[in-house]
Amino acid sequence: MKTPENSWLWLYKIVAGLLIVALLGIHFVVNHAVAPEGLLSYADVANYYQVPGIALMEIAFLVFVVSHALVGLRSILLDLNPSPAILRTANTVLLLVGAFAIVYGVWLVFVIQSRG
Amino acid sequence: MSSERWHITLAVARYKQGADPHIQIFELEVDPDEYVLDAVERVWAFHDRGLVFRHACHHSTCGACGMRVNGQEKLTCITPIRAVCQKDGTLKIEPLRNFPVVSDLSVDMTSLYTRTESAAGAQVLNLKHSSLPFEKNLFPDDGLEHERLSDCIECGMCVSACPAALTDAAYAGPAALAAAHQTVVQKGLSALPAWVDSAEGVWRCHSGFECSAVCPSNVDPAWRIMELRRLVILNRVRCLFGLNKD
Amino acid sequence: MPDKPSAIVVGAGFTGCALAYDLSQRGFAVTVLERGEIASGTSGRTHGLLHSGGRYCVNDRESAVECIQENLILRRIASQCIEYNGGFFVALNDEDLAYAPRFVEGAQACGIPVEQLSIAQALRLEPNLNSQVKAVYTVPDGAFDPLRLALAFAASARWLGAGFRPYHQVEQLLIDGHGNCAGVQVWDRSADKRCDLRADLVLNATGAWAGSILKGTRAEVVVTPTPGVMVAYDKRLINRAINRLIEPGDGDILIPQRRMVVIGTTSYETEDVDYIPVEADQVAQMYRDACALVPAVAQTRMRGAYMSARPLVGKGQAGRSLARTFKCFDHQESDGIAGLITITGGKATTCRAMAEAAADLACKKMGIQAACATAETPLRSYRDYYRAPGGAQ
Amino acid sequence: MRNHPSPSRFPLWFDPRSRHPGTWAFILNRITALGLTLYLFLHLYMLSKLSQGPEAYDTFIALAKTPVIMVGELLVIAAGLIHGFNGIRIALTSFGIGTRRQTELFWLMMVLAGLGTLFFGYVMFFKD
Repeated sequence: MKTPENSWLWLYKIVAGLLIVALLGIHFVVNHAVAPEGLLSYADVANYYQVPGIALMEIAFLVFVVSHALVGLRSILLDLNPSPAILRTANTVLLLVGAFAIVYGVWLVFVIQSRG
Repeated sequence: MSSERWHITLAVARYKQGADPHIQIFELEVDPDEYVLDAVERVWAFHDRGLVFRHACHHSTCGACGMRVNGQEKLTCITPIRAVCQKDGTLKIEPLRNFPVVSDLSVDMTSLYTRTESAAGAQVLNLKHSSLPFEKNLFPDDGLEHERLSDCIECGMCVSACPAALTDAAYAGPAALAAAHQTVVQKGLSALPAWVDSAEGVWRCHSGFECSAVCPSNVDPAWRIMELRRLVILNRVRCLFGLNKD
Repeated sequence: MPDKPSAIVVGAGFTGCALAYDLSQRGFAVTVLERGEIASGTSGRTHGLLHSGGRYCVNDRESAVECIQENLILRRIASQCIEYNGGFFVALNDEDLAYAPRFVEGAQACGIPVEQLSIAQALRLEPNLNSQVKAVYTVPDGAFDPLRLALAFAASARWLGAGFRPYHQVEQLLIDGHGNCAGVQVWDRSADKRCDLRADLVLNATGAWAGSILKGTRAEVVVTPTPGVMVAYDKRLINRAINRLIEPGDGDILIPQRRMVVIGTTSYETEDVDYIPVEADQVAQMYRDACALVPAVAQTRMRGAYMSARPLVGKGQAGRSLARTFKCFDHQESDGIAGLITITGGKATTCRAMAEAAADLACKKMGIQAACATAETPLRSYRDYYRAPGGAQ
Repeated sequence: MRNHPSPSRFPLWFDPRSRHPGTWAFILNRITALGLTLYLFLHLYMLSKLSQGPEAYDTFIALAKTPVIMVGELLVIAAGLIHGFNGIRIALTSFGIGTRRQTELFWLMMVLAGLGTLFFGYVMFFKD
């Protein structure tokens, strides 16, 4: 029996997708309000991260985008009817990649924020 | 069924066990109001007695004659030649996709039958449960209990048209999922087969809606798959909050 | 324990499938050869009416009795593919009315339960029925799915060990040095290979083709292939089968099936049964006849037109004059060819009884005592044909 | 004969011939999904320049202001819009909203994605 892409995982993919759309919307509005000219230089970015709540929003965005992408990749892999061994390996690899991307992203946010 | 006569070319997929598949051309005189299946049968009767194809009822109640006509899944017994071909035109006839080919135009649909059986899909239904809920006043209703043969004729065309079924042999496919939904409509969620809520079940669907586009029999498998998703998720959420009475 | 006697059944229509089931149950090792797939000849294209026998109770009482008996049995063993909602016999004019007393008397004599309804009652039950009807009687009709009925018998046979070989065309019967039938020469159309198959008994269940398969032997069976045209319309306008209250004729039965109604049928004779075109004038005639019974057909889209060749035993001026009963031929008695039996004629409704008669004869020939038990237990799910041990064939 | 489901037939996912709008949506969704995932990781790598200090980042951004890269950015925006709007369609239909109008919903979403792309293209290339 394969590890199922069960209802929760599917629901998560859908909900995360919708949250990404919502966060992108907020992102554009906030971005426009904070930096009407855009984030075109290091200084702009650093200033942007001084606004309260921005770091939290960007981290949430990162988490949802990374997880949605990786769950999506996994479901494409499932379409290829992988053997249980391949699927187990893929699960581990995707988890590690996701964890690394998120930890790295969060670290980056804190680095920028601390330099502001 | 008219006096009109068309000259058409039939390009028929041929395959015999142990030989290479190829396309064979047949030139035919046909009545454009006849059906594609009639043209195929004519090839067998007058050109090549070796042609293998599956057919039975010739009026869309049995689902045996699903084929791909010019790349598109068609129930050939009710597809008039006029609807898919021009005068002096060509009809390409191929077997359904996503099933092993037995020979020529005939495929082995064991997987479909096995799955609809495990979905407990009934062929005879109570008239009240036999339609889609958004259809109104379809049948005469005298208030008595009537039964009728179900809409799904298990022709396999939905599976042939499904993009997810192209690569995943384990996917239950639209027909079986539609049968599972029909079972739930009749008997309630407790009759839901366990495999519906799995990677090979209702979550493998990628909303291509191709099954409903080619279904010749009003089953609307895609709508039923979406309904199953809603029901399964709702049930899960209810269980989570301890609201389920089942 | 001695080996099972072997039997080859030629033809996988209703009769062949039911026969394979009956023979397997009685201890034969059965192989079914079919040049097409299950029910790809007359059987698949049948109208789909599970006859109460009312159609035949005046002129052909033997068939009528067979029908009502088998109707009750099939409802018990094959309910998986029958929509059983009953039927009406309706009189549309005075001539029809004059037929009514003979109909009622015949039905009672044959054991077919009939009951007269008031016009108002009938129209309440079937609102789309022609409101000009002059009399209405109920009968226990039904409608069945042809392919699934054949498959259910075939499934039950396969699970008892019968082998089915679709796309295997019998090219000739093998006659041994004593002039007896030893088997068949067969062409596997799916692999384009030929081979000989031998068996203790060959049973010819090819219906309208029963005569042509015997060509090249001394044996002869006179079958008159009698095609009839049927037309399906895209809406289920009725729940009960509507029969015209007249002697069997053209376009006198309209049945509901799935989401459709199907009108049938015409009757003419033909020589070549392999390809019979559907003629436009017959489709037009069916349309008029359907509208006479249920006028709303006029507002309904045509879904399909098709024909099916009945296997009528004997030779008559018009097909309607031939009885709809079946006949089992022992070619040892009639032609001196041992090992060969032909079963033909009959109707879909009576296929189990036809199989029983042929299997009785086969058992007698092979000295087997087992009695027929096919009327007792429900058939396996038709889908089991494909799920049988050994998988697809 | 190779006609049964097999992973090797995955290129057929992307074959739009004799397919209906629902499958065109599936094809677009899958292509944009793969493209956006690739972009996501490129973007994360790109942002690592931030950690290397202002000079590294500003040089990099200057490099990214070439027309070719900007067209690439617009493609990413278009992909995001297509995937996002189509994702909304899938979410809605999966819960029984507009399931029977999914074809119209598809065209509506694609028009919105197209308008969005035009808007961003205008802002990026013509508004200064």
